[in-house]
Amino acid sequence: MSDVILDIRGLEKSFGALKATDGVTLDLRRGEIHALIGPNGAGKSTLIKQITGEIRQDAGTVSFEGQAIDALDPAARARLGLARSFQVSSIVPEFTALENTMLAVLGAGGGVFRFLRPALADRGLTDPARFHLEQAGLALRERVPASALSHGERRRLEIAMALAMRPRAFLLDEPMAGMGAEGAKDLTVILSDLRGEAPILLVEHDMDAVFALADRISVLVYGRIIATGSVEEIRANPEVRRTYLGEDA
Amino acid sequence: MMLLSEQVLNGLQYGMTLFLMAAGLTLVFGVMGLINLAHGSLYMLGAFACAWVAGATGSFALGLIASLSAAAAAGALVEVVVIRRLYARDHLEQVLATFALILVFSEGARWVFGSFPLYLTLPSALSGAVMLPGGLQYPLFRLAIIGVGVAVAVGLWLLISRTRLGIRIRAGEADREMVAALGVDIARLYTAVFALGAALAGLAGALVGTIQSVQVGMGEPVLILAFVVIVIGGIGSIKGAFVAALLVGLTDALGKALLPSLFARVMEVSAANGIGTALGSMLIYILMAGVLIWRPQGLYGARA
Amino acid sequence: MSRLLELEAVTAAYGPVQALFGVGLGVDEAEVVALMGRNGMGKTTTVRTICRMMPATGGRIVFAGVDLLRLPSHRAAQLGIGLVPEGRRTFAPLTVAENLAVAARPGAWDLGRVTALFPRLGERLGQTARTLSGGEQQMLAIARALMTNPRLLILDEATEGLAPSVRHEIWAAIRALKQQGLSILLIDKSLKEISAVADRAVILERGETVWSGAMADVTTQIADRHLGV
Amino acid sequence: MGRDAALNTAVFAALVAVAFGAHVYGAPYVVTLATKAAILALAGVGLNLALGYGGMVSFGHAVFFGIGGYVTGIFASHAAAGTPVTTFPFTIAGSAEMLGIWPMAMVVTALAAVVIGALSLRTTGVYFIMVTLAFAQMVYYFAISWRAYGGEDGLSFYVRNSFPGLNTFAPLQFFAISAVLLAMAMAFSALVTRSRFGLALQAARANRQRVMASGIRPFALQLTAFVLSAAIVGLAGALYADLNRFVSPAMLSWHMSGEIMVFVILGGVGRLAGPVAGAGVFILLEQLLGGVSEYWQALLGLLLLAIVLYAPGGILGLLARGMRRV
Amino acid sequence: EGIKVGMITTLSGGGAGLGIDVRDGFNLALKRAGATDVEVIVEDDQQKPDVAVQIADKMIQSDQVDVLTGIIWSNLAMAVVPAAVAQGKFYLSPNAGPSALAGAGCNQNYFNVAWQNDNLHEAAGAYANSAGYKNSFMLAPNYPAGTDAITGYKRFYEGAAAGEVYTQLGQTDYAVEIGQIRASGADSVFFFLPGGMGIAFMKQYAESGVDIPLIGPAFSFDQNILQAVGDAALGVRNTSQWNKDLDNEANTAFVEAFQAEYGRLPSLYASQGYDTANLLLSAKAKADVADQDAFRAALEAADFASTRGEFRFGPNHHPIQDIYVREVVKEGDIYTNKLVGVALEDRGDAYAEECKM
Ligand SMILES: Nc1ncnc2c1ncn2[C@@H]1O[C@H](COP(=O)(O)OP(=O)(O)OP(=O)(O)O)[C@@H](O)[C@H]1O
Ligand SMILES: Nc1ncnc2c1ncn2[C@@H]1O[C@H](COP(=O)(O)OP(=O)(O)OP(=O)(O)O)[C@@H](O)[C@H]1O
Ligand SMILES: [Mg+2]
Ligand SMILES: [Mg+2]
Repeated sequence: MSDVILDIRGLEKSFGALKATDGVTLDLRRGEIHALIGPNGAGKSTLIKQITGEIRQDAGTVSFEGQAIDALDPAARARLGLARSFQVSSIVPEFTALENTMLAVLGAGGGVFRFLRPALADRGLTDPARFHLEQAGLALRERVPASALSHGERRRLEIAMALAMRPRAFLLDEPMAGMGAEGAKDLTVILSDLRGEAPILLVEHDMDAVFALADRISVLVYGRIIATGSVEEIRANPEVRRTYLGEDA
Repeated sequence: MMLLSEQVLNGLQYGMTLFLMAAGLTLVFGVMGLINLAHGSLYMLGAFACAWVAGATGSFALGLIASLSAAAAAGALVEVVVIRRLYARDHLEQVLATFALILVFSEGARWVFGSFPLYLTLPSALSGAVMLPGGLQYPLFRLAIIGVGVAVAVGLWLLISRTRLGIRIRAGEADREMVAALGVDIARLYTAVFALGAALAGLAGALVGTIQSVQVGMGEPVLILAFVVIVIGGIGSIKGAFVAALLVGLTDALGKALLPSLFARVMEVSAANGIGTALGSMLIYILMAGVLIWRPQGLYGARA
Repeated sequence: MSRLLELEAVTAAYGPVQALFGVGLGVDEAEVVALMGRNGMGKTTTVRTICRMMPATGGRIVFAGVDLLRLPSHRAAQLGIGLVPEGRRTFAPLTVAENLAVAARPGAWDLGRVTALFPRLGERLGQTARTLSGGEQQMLAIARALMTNPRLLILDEATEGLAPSVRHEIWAAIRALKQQGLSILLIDKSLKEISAVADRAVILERGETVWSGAMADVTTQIADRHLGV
Repeated sequence: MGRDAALNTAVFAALVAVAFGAHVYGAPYVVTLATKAAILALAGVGLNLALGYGGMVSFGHAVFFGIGGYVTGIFASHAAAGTPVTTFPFTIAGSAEMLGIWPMAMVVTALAAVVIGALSLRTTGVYFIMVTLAFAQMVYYFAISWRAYGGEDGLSFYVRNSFPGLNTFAPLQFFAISAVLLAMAMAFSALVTRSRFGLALQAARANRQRVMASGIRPFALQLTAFVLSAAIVGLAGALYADLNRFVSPAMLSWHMSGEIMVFVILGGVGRLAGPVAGAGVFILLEQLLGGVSEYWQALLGLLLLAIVLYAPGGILGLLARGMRRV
Repeated sequence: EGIKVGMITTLSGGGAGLGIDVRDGFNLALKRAGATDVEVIVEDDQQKPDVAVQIADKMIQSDQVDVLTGIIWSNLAMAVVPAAVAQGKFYLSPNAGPSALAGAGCNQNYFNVAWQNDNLHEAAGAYANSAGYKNSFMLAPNYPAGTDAITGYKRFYEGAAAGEVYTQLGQTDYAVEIGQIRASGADSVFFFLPGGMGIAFMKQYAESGVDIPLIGPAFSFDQNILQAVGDAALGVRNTSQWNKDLDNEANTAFVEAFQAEYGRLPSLYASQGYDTANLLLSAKAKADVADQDAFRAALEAADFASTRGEFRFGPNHHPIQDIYVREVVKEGDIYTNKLVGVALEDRGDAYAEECKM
């Protein structure tokens, strides 16, 4: 079995005249955190959406564990084991934190069409959900409706839900955003441990986190990957420093 | 051939009437995002006000002014007393509230004006038929309605897409709280918009009521048709409502005119009449379902 | 220096759930104040009460000598409070240009100046906000607040989701705005950047002001205790 | 949770108490009214499944109510006339047995719902409201011109269908049948909404994107809920036809859809006993106000307005808040 | 001993005018007769069949009325009447007369005091012949009463059909149909469009420049509707079993008393309500309602002074009466009808033979 879990080849997507992704080729390997960085509007989120199937690419293919998944809809891809987090928290506002997380467990575990047994009494859902809430630092907030969570708490919930899907690959779109300094620190530890469980494609603007976590970094600029390499290589890349990091030195 | 061209004209004309009836609703529903079932009641109110004032003074122009002002005033009142408290709530509670308003308006109108239809007839300057180029006779007043419809369409489109007021209204629909936090008095803005929508409903009531009948309950069929038009066009799009109104008008007119004879080719006349007419009544709903299944966001609606 | 904004013992609640238990803070003319605290401690709630997006249940809020406590939201904005809200809240169906036009009030900031600050927005004036990238939306939110030409600019995590280079630009812009005499109330997670620009800091914990003082006095010990870093 | 259950039980018990009280005090008409309330509440419980929990605001549920009614009417009238309902593709005889007619009504309604639901669910929000209305209007106009079963005049069948061991003509016994079915539907809907399916369904209402990202297809959830909802409404339609011994296109009209929706909203959207409270209160007001003035509907409107303005979340929302305060 | 009457009629919404007139006419007759021992319970059916059924249940079960009456609309009558008469109540129809209740579905306890639904249309057909029309265009809504109307018209009309068009129920714009009429080469237009539909049609017709003569049944020309149509209706011939200038004693007294009591001219519907009450009173004078057979016989005798002059029942308990032609005229400020002739004499109906009772 090859080490490449997710293989993206020549993805293209245009919005009118704008090429949001322009021939992106990229892979994600077992056990790694592959960070994807790039300026705002470079096409990172668009790339994630093409991997999850929310947006259909104009050209190129995505394969997951050796199988082309271009024909599958988002739900089918999620069931194969592709979990994503959203750049803007996407939660069910009237559900409690626990119910939100249960939803993720339910989606991953299947058995949606069961009509009679109360879900809240279903240990198969609640136990894993509680576990992942705890992991994301929300154990004390499980009964709070998601609409009453603060921004940072919602970001944590987003993480809990991604974890609860127990996927075979993570696609995380700016998980650090809004977490606060403390949250970012905690999350760095969580993600670092997680890569053993499933590889992570990490889109992030928090360079401290990226440099601390990434095994490999790819830089996406206006739809094209301009560089891929180790933390040191990317840090030293003058073009990255100029266009992205904005450092003169 | 003559018949067909007359029917096409009828269809376009009917479409314009529909647009006029839907115009106020586009503003309130499409742009403000409020499901106002009482739109038909405001339409009725405009017709009653016009009939009453025109009857008392003998002047159709005064009647029109009365319909505009009565409907606008009623709209503003309704917005301040009822609607305003519901923006923050579930859309469905707006449905219930405006349903209650229908009852109040309808029976209130019956209480004030009685149970019998009112007299409202064309001003003499606009009555009778004119000869169109090509030898077609056409009622003058219907041409006037077309004119008003076009004017309202253009005016509304400019208001919504070109003025700052329009931008603010749309922004308010997207995020009320945020618009207010940027310094826009959204409450007053919405009262004004609602009153404007109501005034347009009242104007339509007066104009269309003139060639139809002015009576309690006249607003109900209008309500559904107006919603059909807006939804086919795509919510929030004036252009969409305009195109959809013409499309619905044409479909309805040509369906009614042609279907029975089409069926008569394959079956006996009276059966063909029955089926043709039944299908004719369904036609605009078939059109709507078809359009929405093909384009779930309507012809010109933004994809959500 | 005169006080522009003053909060005293402000309390506020979301329905039955109290969120603020006594917040006090002050912002002077041409001063930058940082509002800090862990997730869920009441920073955003404080900002929302200042902007009158939610009612305060007690205390005092005075802006430019006017008691804000009973004023509607749009009055507060008209008095000169400009908000970049948490989560951007750009008007999704409107174009970039329209987003900017909604709020525009006469003053030094106009379309030309904000697009000079964020050239990317200038390129996308006709695009609807819904389709902007996250960072672009953030720029738009800041530009929109500037278009109101506020006396006090409130930034609630305004650099979230921005690429490092843009973030540098925004911090530079904040410094420039400060130079021009604008008062700023600032929430952000980057202690390093805040330290460089803020004059004073106020720290919240469970809806209460637990510390306030000069930025320079925020020691590692204080940061560790109240912010977890 | 416990409180909600108590409230729901209390509302249902109140309806039953009214019916039995009226029977004891010799007011059979009030029993009939309570039966009407129970049947319309049953329709409301059905609609609530789609509207309240599934977020599918259907403005066309009268079509299911009417189909349920027409199935009953057609079977009953053929049974009375001794003719078969159809001879193609195989012969189906008429029937006057409620136990036979109900499943038939529910199945036919469910089939209609599969078609209407599958097409309508391509749209969302207000578009969904209007597409469902469109389908209902098509069926309505069809029924109006369907001469074989009376067209606009409707179809009378003079006698009620029979239920083994009961005299369905006795108002109280017919009420009992309706109330038991209502209770069953409420229990079913309580279970479903709390189940795994209910969890996913409610999530799909609020956030489709999230549900898809979790690996669940909202379409399948929503279509299932829509069909279940329609089947319950179809059953209610069958009962209503029996109550009146009459069906007509009025049962299919948008007024009917609106009325069922009003009951649900008035009682409290997404609340189990909401439709019961809504239908009960609405019918009560209608009866009380009818005698007050010729313009009673205006009073009804004003009262409804007062309820909307001062009772967010409907009658049950108000009661629930009241209980919390005590 | 008294008698208890349940009146189910439409008192709210768009169709309220008809119900109000029936009720007022009915009450006027009782008042003039000083019949204090007739108790009338009036309920509003909101023009909804299910509501009508439930009111009927209430009146039968709780109020224990002896006689039901009042329904305006055929579809409501179809919903209520069969079950009511099956439970042994008398039903006197002051307006609706669906064919099903005149033919195979007739019942010994059901009496129609107005007309069988086809009657006025038949008269219109007969009138068309006598006016020498050879090519009629026919227009009616697409529902049973509409098809009955055209069937009724054609039963007597002998000329050719220039067109036969069914419109949507509740339609308010008739430009398309008027276009078809214009193109049809017809010499006359028969239309049955009750209520607001008729108002809209006539107004639009008058503006269209088409001037083919119109004929219709009285429903679009009643006192209350004419005021809303205005000049557009002037000169149109229509058929009715009653008019306010019918020269008989009962009618003169009725018209005068109605105006004095309610301050408006009576309509067709008011006269029907008035006749219904008088029929009831005549039977009550002869027999006790508890003795069903005697009471029924008394009703069958129809021994009362009808506002229509001659009035008797046929074997299916539907009227046999003259039907007149009227013309719309303006008297001072008021639009009204003037009698111009008789269209059909002693007309019964086409369904009586199917009635076995
Ligand atoms: N539906 C759309 N229509 C038009 N343009 C779009 C659409 N969706 C995205 N874009 C544009 O495509 C570009 C890429 O957007 P994307 O969201 O992928 O950026 P990103 O790399 O995630 O940026 P950020 O770091 O700011 O989140 C942006 O310029 C955006 O405006
Ligand atoms: N809409 C709401 N309804 C009820 N409670 C809320 C709501 N919004 C926030 N809260 C609660 O109020 C408290 C303060 O929240 P606030 O958003 O002010 O925190 P914050 O300091 O801005 O946090 P963050 O850093 O995560 O943005 C939190 O406990 C939160 O759960
Ligand atoms: Mg992004
Ligand atoms: Mg916050």
